[in-house]
Amino acid sequence: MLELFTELTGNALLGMIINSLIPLVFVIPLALFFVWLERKVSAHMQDRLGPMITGSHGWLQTFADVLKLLQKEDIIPADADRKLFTIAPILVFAGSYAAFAAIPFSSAYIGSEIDMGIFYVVAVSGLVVAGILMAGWSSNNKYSLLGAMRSVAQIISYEIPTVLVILSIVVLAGTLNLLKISEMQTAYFWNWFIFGGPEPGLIKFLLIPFMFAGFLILYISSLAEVNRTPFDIPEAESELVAGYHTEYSGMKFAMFFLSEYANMFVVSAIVSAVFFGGYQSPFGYLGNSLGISWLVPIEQFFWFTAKGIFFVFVQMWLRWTLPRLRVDQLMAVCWKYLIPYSFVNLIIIAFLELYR
Amino acid sequence: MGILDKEFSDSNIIITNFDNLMNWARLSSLWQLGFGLACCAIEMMATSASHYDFDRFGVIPRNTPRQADIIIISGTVTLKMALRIKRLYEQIADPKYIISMGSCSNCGGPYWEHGYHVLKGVDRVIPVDVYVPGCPPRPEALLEGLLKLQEKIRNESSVKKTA
Amino acid sequence: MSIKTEHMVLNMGPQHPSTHGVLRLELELNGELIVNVKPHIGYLHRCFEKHAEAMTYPQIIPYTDRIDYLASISNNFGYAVTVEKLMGIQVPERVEYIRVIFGELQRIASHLVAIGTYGLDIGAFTPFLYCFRDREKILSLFEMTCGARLLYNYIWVGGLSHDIHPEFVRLTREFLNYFRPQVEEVNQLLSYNKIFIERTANIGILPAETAINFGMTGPNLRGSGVKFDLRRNDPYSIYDRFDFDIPVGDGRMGTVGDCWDRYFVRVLEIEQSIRIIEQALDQIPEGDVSSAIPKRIKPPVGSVYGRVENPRGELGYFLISDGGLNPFRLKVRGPSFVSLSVMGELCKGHLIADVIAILGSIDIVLGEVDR
Amino acid sequence: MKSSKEIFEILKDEFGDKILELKEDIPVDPYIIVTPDSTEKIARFLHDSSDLQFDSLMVLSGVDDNNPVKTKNEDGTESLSGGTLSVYYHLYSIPLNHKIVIRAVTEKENPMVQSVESVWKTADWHEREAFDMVGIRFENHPDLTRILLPYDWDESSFPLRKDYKNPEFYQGMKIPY
Repeated sequence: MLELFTELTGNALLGMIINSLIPLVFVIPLALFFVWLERKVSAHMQDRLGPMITGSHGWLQTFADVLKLLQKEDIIPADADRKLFTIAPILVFAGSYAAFAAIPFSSAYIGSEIDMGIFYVVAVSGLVVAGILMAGWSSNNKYSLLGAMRSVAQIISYEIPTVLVILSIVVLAGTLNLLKISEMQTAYFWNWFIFGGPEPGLIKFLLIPFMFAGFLILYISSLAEVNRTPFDIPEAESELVAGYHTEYSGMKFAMFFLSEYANMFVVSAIVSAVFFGGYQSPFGYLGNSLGISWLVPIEQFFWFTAKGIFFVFVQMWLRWTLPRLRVDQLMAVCWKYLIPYSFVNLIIIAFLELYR
Repeated sequence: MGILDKEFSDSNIIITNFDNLMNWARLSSLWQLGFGLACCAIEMMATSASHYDFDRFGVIPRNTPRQADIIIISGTVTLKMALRIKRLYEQIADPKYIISMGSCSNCGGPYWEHGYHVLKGVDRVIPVDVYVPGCPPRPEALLEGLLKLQEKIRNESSVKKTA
Repeated sequence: MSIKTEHMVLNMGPQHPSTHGVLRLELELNGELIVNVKPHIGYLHRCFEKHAEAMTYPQIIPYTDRIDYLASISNNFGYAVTVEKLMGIQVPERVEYIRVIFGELQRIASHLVAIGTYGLDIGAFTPFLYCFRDREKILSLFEMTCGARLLYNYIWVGGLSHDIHPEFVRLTREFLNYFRPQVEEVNQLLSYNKIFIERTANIGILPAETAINFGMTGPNLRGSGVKFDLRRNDPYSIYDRFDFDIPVGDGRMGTVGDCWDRYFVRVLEIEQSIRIIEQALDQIPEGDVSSAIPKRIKPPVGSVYGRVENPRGELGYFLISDGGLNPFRLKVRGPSFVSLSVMGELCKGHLIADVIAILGSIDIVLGEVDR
Repeated sequence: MKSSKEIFEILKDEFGDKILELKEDIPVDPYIIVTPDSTEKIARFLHDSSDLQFDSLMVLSGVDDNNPVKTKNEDGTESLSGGTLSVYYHLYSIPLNHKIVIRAVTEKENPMVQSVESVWKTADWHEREAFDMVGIRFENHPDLTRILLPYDWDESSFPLRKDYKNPEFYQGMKIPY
């Protein structure tokens, strides 16, 4: 894709800029859509209607929200650390935006096809932690600080089971490249890693239960990484008011807000890329059967977005159903259950792969 | 608003359209400070709950004053509470609006005569945009108050001072 | 070498999402562990007792509504019972039945708010809205009778302000039939939710002896396993005619007297209230509701302490009369006021999140704490 | 279950002249008047005695009795001073199902009553409220501060006293309508 843009503009730098802006064009409307979806989903689950007045069924609601947040006064508390306070939301947003660089939207477009794509995504999401800690510390507010501390402890802990589960896929796939991992699970849904991966045989069937376990662990820890219920204790509304972004107003808050929803999509994208074939269609492509080659990437993009939205929807579903855990219970879930289970899971999968 | 009042003597068509857009954004997304005082707070909760559903108008509760746009003073303001309310008001980022809900916060309500610890009207400490009468006002009345506030915002201009 | 550390003081409230109003809790924290909790109240002190001294007896009834605004009928009820006790008024049968029906409907409505906001405190948003949706249906029954949604001024000394609507009995039965399965839904969504149980069981354990010593009443006392209900142990009105159970906490999910027990007693009480209402609807006689209302309420010199079982516990009115048209002194014993004082005792050694769980489980209404 | 009369007899035997009288002639609840300097001992006895077992303090109320003494000044005008304040204790026994009302009367000039906080924890906040509203001081109370009114409220101003005058301003806010 980069080559195409370079060719079109005739300038490598311009091509690069355009190439890197594509996820932004994608991520901001997507985040806005998710905010709207969250409000509608929650409303319908709760016997309400949700936004109805602003646009038909409130579809303009989040545009109005962001436009309003733009107009709001930008308050920096007198005792806050001004520099850190300003950098923090940018860092958080940058972290979640940078993660999009290595996510394969379709076989035709990936921001940067690096060989250690999945490693990069996990690492760059770590930036978010730094941003949150900065926000909490610089606000000079006790609630913010508590929220930030909780958040850091939680995200760093849950990174371990996430990585362990991803490792088990890497063992099977033999690559860290997300595009290659997606490409492997091509054609039909039984080639997805959740169903044991593309290689047929007895081992494939033996893998299935461990793959399901791995998927559950990954999904649960991804919930924790994006601070969603039942692990939303860093911004636990009923305890810490608004957690680490208690002191943020206006556009700075909007950055936290949008990056939260962008992050939700990132983790959903990873879950779908490693277990559910990424951008691959479950039933083959209309473009292939009709012989229209340019239709395939568009279909792939559709499937990728659809899978992402589905997992985001499940996150919302959980949020509006479950209560939240306490901070020590949250740690217990991670260290006492998820990490040992994911270790065992990894070892078994590695053995199965060894004896394939 | 009045942020541009020095530069332009009168509004022209661009400013007007820009104003309309901005006013529309503000009035469609009035985030309320999740904060209840007394009896009226229960009616305020009922207004946000399933039956009346404040969210239809884009009103959602935010718990921190920094991210709120309107504060609904829902109940009796006591002297002990008055200065806290003033502080909350000051913490809200501009532009901010106040709805005074119920007789107590309008004027002291039934406690006007012998209430040695009741502030007779929240407008003695903070400016109020819309007063909603009633003790307590029905959720419909609060919705009406919100619509009145939206009307008020719709007529605001960034060029001329409205107040 | 030891590092010098000091405890952090965190002010929770008066504006905080889960203090249930304008309560300020001063938390002394060691990390996230609670060292000490000090509640500061009075942010809603509306001088009820001063007003009572300046008003005539019927004028006070609207003010009693506003003490505990989630259970206005129960407050009217308590006040009417107290004044009637001092004046020796016998109210008609029909009035008694209507009072009981309304009192129990109000109990359901109040417990629904308690259950819903408790779920909200723990982080479950949806049960709160389900509870409010069902509460709305009870409010419309009240509205049909006396025109008000929240503060009714319905039970008067010696009678009622209005008779019930001719359709009331049918609609109430309809509501009860609709409502019974909803309780089960709340149980599935919240009470038996694993995370909810983890958050509330074995938290804030209140032993029976401490509970009595702190003057806890109502569901909070029963949650500690004490089978004590004023409707049974010190019957007023006509509660001795009905057949109902007194649910007590049994430590099903943890220890007797923990937050889950206190919460679940409320759920069970809703079912008992439904039973009482059904019996009362069956037995309600015809008659007049205003015949016993005195023209001028002027009790004799004396003092009386009347108490009723409010949804939150024992609501008491201590009334001293000097024979005039105004009470000489009217002191209210609010159950929430007494229950809240146990916070400091319950919270020690728990985490911040548990403070919310404990505060929600004792179910306070700030209007009644501060009066 | 014991009647007020019996409880009065038991108390009279135990404490003698600390128990002043039993008031039974006015409706509805009879009460026992005791001296304010021994309420803690009496309370402890009522709570612990196996015959009485008053394990629950329902309510503790501070009351201004509004009985000031009229004195004629030298210039012929009358002025009111003195009078009494009372504390009412409504006790209930859950196991024995009986009630009693105890009243302790103290001088308005220097109102001092022994605290019963060590016997019933309920009394803690109720005594603070009585102090806040009527101005009765409780001996041995661990933290006798204002509870409902702000901590910086005028020290000698107690709203539920009958001679209470509303202040004009509090922290720059006008109080009267």
